[in-house]
Amino acid sequence: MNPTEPTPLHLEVLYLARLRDTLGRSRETLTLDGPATVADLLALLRARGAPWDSELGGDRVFRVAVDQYMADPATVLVDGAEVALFPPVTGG
Amino acid sequence: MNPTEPTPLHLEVLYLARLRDTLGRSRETLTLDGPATVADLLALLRARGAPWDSELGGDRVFRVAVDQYMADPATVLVDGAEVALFPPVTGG
Amino acid sequence: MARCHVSVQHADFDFATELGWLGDGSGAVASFIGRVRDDTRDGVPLTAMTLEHYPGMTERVLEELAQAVAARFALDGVLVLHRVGRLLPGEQIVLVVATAPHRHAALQAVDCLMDHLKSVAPFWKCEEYGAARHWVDARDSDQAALARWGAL
Amino acid sequence: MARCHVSVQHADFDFATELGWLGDGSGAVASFIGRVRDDTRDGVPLTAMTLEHYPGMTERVLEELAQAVAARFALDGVLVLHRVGRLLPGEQIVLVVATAPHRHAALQAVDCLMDHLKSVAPFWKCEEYGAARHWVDARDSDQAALARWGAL
Repeated sequence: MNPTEPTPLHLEVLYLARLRDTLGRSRETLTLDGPATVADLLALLRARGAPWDSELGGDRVFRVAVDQYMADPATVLVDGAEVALFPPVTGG
Repeated sequence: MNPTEPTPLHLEVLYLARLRDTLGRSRETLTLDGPATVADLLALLRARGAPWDSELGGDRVFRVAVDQYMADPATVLVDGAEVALFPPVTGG
Repeated sequence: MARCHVSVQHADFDFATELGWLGDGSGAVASFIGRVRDDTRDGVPLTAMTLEHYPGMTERVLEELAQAVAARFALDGVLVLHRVGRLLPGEQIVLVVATAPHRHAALQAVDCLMDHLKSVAPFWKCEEYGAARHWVDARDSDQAALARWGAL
Repeated sequence: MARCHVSVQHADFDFATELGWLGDGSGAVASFIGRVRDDTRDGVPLTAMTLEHYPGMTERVLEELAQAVAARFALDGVLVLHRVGRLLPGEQIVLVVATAPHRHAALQAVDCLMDHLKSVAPFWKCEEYGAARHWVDARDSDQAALARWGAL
């Protein structure tokens, strides 16, 4: 396979707790051109405009988990990944 | 009352835990010439010889309570006082 | 090897029953129970608190935490039990128990476990004051508490 | 004003029942239970442990400790329960519970209370290994632990 050619990534994106309420959905399936990172996914979501751009940008603090492990903007996404977006945790 | 004249002090002396076993008694009533301190009482007990002199002297560690408050050699004894002798505590 | 037991559940828990998981051979048993506080907000008493979590990730994170803390403090056993769903004031939310040969290890383990749980386990609290609902914000003090322990 | 409850007793205790003394209004409940360990000495297993105390002084010391620790850590409640008499391996010896609005105060209070109890409350342990009896010696580490807290 040619690494410069885009390959489609099918992602299951989850929105949890406050983000589910403000973004109005609990999950969706997205397809990105790969290779892509968490930062690429976030850019795509912010491009939807309000409330996406304010909830996932600016000074709002949120967390990302990829396949149930904490991730950061540089984390590489693989086809079939489960990406969860949620606020800082408040259990205990 | 003339402070230089001895006044009798009646003391209830208790021996607890290991000291009760090694000294062979749990309590006794003693009369001392007052005024007297804890140090005076201990000197009187040590003068009985073994095992008193070794258990209450040398490098054996023990504690004294007077009327159920922790005391030290300088604590002044009053008539009717309850004096307890015991090893360092090991509860909890 | 320490016994570790982790559970995320709707049902309430009983301390004595849960302690049974850890046996009675250890001299020291330290524990922490977190409960829904009798809070008020602008004069309105708290009606309920809903605990949401991320199924799958929660259990894994708690299991890893329990194992790491057990190793660090040489515990005999660890128990971590966290409830989810809607809870009323006074209800129990979380139970953490550590058993060890000595008391300081057991107490420190509970302290360390709670600090980590509060910062890394994917649970969220949503409070209800009458008709008003609001998500509880994370506190900076939780991050500061975590920093006390270094890497697990 | 914190609720304080102190007891020196022969009977065993039940955690949930004792917790009832402190009500359910506090968010944080920290506790410590000390139990008779499954020890061995020269290959002989521990048969029993007898807890002796100085009646009257014990209750006063525990009451003063509970009050002092409650004030220092701004607790909602404190429970101190210590058994006396002959206990078998695995049996509960002591229960300390602190309730507070927040977890660090509750956990620190339990730690502080146990350190003081171990050094100032007039209890003594006598172990039985088969036919051999021996009084447990106080440990220097208990004095060192106490020094962490300064004056109560």
